Amino acid sequence: MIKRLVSIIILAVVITSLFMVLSETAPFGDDETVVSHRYIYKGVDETGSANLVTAVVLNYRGFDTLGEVTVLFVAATGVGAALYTRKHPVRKNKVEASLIVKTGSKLLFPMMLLFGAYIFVHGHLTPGGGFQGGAVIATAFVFKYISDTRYSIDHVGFTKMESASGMIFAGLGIMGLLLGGYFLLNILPNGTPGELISAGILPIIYIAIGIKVGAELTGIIDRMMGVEA
Amino acid sequence: MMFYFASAALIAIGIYMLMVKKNLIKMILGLSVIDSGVNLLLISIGYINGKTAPIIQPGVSPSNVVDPLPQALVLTNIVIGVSVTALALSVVIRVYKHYKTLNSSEVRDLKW
Amino acid sequence: MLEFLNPMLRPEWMISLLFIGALLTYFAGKVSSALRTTFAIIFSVFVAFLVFLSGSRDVLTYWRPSASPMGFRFVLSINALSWFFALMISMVSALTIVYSAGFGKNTEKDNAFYGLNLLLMGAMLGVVFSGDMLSFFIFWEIMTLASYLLTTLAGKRAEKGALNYMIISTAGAYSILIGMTMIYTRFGTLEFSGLASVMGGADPMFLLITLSMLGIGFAVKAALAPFYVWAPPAYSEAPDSFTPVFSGALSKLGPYGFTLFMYGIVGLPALAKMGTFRGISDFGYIIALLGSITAVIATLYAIAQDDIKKLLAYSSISQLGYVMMGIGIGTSIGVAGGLYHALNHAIFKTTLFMGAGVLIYTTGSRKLSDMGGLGTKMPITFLTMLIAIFALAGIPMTGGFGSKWLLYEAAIDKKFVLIAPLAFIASVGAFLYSFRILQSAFLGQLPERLKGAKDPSPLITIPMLFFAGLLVLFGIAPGIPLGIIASVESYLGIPALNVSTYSVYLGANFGAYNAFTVMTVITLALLVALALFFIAKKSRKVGQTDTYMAGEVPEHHVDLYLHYSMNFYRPLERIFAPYLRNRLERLYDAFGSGYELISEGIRRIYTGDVQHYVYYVMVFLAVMILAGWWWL
Amino acid sequence: MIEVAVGFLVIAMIIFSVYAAETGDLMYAVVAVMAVSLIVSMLFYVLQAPDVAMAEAAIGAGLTTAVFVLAIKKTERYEHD
Repeated sequence: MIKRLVSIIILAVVITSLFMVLSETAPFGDDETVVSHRYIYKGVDETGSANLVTAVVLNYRGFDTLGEVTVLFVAATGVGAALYTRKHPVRKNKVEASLIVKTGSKLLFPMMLLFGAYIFVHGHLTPGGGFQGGAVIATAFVFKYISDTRYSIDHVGFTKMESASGMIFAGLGIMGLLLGGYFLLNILPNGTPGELISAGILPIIYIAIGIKVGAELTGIIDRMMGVEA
Repeated sequence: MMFYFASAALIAIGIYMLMVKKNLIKMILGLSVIDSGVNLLLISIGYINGKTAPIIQPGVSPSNVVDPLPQALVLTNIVIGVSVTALALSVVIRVYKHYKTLNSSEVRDLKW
Repeated sequence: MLEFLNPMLRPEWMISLLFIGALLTYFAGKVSSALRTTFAIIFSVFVAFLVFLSGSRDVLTYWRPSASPMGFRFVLSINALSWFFALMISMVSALTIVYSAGFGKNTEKDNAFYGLNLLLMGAMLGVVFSGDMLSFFIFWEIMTLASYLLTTLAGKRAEKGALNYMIISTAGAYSILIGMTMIYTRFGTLEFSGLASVMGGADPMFLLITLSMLGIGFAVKAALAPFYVWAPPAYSEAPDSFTPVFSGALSKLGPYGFTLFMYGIVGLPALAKMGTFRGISDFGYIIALLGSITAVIATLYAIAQDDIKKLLAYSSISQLGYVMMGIGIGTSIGVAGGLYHALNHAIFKTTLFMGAGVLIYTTGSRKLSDMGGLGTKMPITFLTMLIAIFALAGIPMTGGFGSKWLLYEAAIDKKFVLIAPLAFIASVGAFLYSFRILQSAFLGQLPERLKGAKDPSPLITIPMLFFAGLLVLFGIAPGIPLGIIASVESYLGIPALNVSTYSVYLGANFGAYNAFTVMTVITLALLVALALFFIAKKSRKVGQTDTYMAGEVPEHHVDLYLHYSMNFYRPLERIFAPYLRNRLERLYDAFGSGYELISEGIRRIYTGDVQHYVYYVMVFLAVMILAGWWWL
Repeated sequence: MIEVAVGFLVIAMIIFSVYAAETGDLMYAVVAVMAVSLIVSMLFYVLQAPDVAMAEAAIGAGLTTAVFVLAIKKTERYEHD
């Protein structure tokens, strides 16, 4: 009990000071920074992407995103390594899902996939993108796993898709290096901002990221589902 | 102000979970809560009063959108967060298989 | 006649020959052990011959690796100083390899033994030949590692000693590295020739710090007073056929380092800037004082030993103390005495350790009280060890007399009332413990089980006879080694000793030491004594086994209690035993346990409990925040 | 008007997180954290960050919860002291 009290007091000190410092140095609702100024005013012209977040993530900070995807890949590999079993993992669900869930999943699963695809294809126009779309796809597979006790993803196919999409991302970067002199150069024309076919290579990258994130998150879920406790 | 307060409270509760709880899953939950708090903090720093989402459409001028930079950061952070959480949990599962406990102070090999 | 060898008289040739030889020897051992031994002997003797031929000609080699990051270049050179030491090292190493070939089996892993011996020889030659600090340090480390591995080859019981040696050596090497880095940051060069011209102008404080840093590293190898604790276990537990090199050659690199840096690089005028005491620099005085203290302490320990190798190990420490004393005094006589004693020590201690190896091989024990009466059974071993012991005790007719004479003269010349008496005391002690070896191993009664003992094979006796002959030669003609030393001194910028073949002129106060006259007088005295002995002979010859056992043959269990070499110097030990109780090892032990205690305390903070770490982080943050509010 | 809604959301969020911290049943705690995530996602939307809101809803509230639930299934549900 005394431990809790002490920790609460310490936390109160730390958090209160954090709060006070924040309200003094960065008041809520204040103006944007200089870097963001450039992104906001030049972003659409320079990248062709209507969604400025996408412009930052894929164009200005595209290299970071490649690193982020790598981190995701390493984490998925780590999960696989930590949960490795000698036997091939087998799913063992004692309780079957109810008929409603089963039927609903059959109806909803393709729609969820479609929605995920929609999100990452339109990443440069509307809110959303490869990460969100990939997460939605992974959620669809979670749903499928819950409803169907015998369902298991095609591991080989998923691995191939994941590798292929990762290679597309890296390959586009190298192509920029070859054609224009620096990594991840936007080698395609920007087009008209606001149209589906616009913003150069950004939609292609986002599709690749969407597939990769979806495959990896699904792989993580599959790993955690499959191991016997 | 409300948002700063909310994020500070989330961070505090997350750290409290780390400091007081001995259950490993509870501690990872605490990390997850800290994650949410930090994300909220970053986004609320980037917010500008009376401006809209950073998506340039007909009718939305660049002078009228909020800061996109923290949003890109947080987007990265969320994805990294889930992968790290999954990795941590799989390690916890491994630890549980070996020690049959989730109590961090009973897992002796954490001590060198 | 040997002109075709001239292109090979270069340091890089000698060192790489040995390194290649080490590999070849090791792999030849996989095929046949005879091939391996032949290879080892050929390579080592050939290189020793090359070193001998190269003379003190000045050879300088630059080798700049293409990818050298900071513009270092590796310099190897032969000059008077390095040739003198190289000669000593190669002689001892090569002949010890020949000697160890005489035993069928030296260690459990003989392939590694011979390979590492060649590697060690190459590294030692590399240290003395290197002309810049970087290659000096690299060879120094190879040398330390090779000798450590050789020591561990003796098996389980050598592990502790070897580990001690390694730890203290590593500390010394770090100290050298620090000194090296300081010099490099100040002057931007590591080449000795470049440093020699700039080091003299540096401020005394800087010189003092760098020299002390380097000196600690060298003092470890030279087993100087506070750092000698590794030496007795390492020397005594190392394989019997390696100890001659260890004590005879490897330990000489400490004095070499001191000589090189004190006189070769910094130079006498710059040393004198640090302050002088009766005409010699304070730094040198401290070294000399430490050397003489080491000599006395180690002698006292040596007197109390029953284990022959341990006795010789302590004796090595004390003799190296003499060497350091001479080098520290730094006058013409002092340095000559120190270097000459280093040479003599290399020769007689190698011989003694070789003889000890033979004795251990013959009797199967390292205890002096298990031996006895071997003089008649092993005349060659007896003779060579007798001469070596004469040299060790500083008895005329051997080289040891000349070097000790020079050292005493050097100390008396400067009126050092502390150093000179210490040196005398140590000398008396040296006589006592060397007499113990003689008496216990070769004289007295022959135990029953050693009836079949005989001299070992010529491979073993020839190196010993060679060394004994050298000692006698130096005793008659000290001008031969002292002539080389005089050229070393003039190379170092110290006034050279005035020598001719048979005599040494020591200055107006002391006159000359004419070895030939001394020799003649001693021989005459001996003849007179012998004549007196035969004329006035009243003694009766008795058998070796019937002195005080009433004619009974001593049994083994009787040996255990009644052997005459038990408690050989008991009355003497009783006098100084109380002072030896506070051994230096205890200081190190206390330091070790204190360190352990502190580490244990720190370890308590790292509980391994994640919660505690989070606590630490948060408490630290809170303290920083509160402190910030308070101060700002 | 929006301030009031945000206030309610924040209060609910804090209550959920405190509940997640204090409850002994890990499943309940996970669900409470999911609720926190969801509310944070709504707050993102209020803060004009629809991209992040979407990611937080899909990943923070959806996948993280699934991963937690699976981990709890493989270990134990109740927290012992």
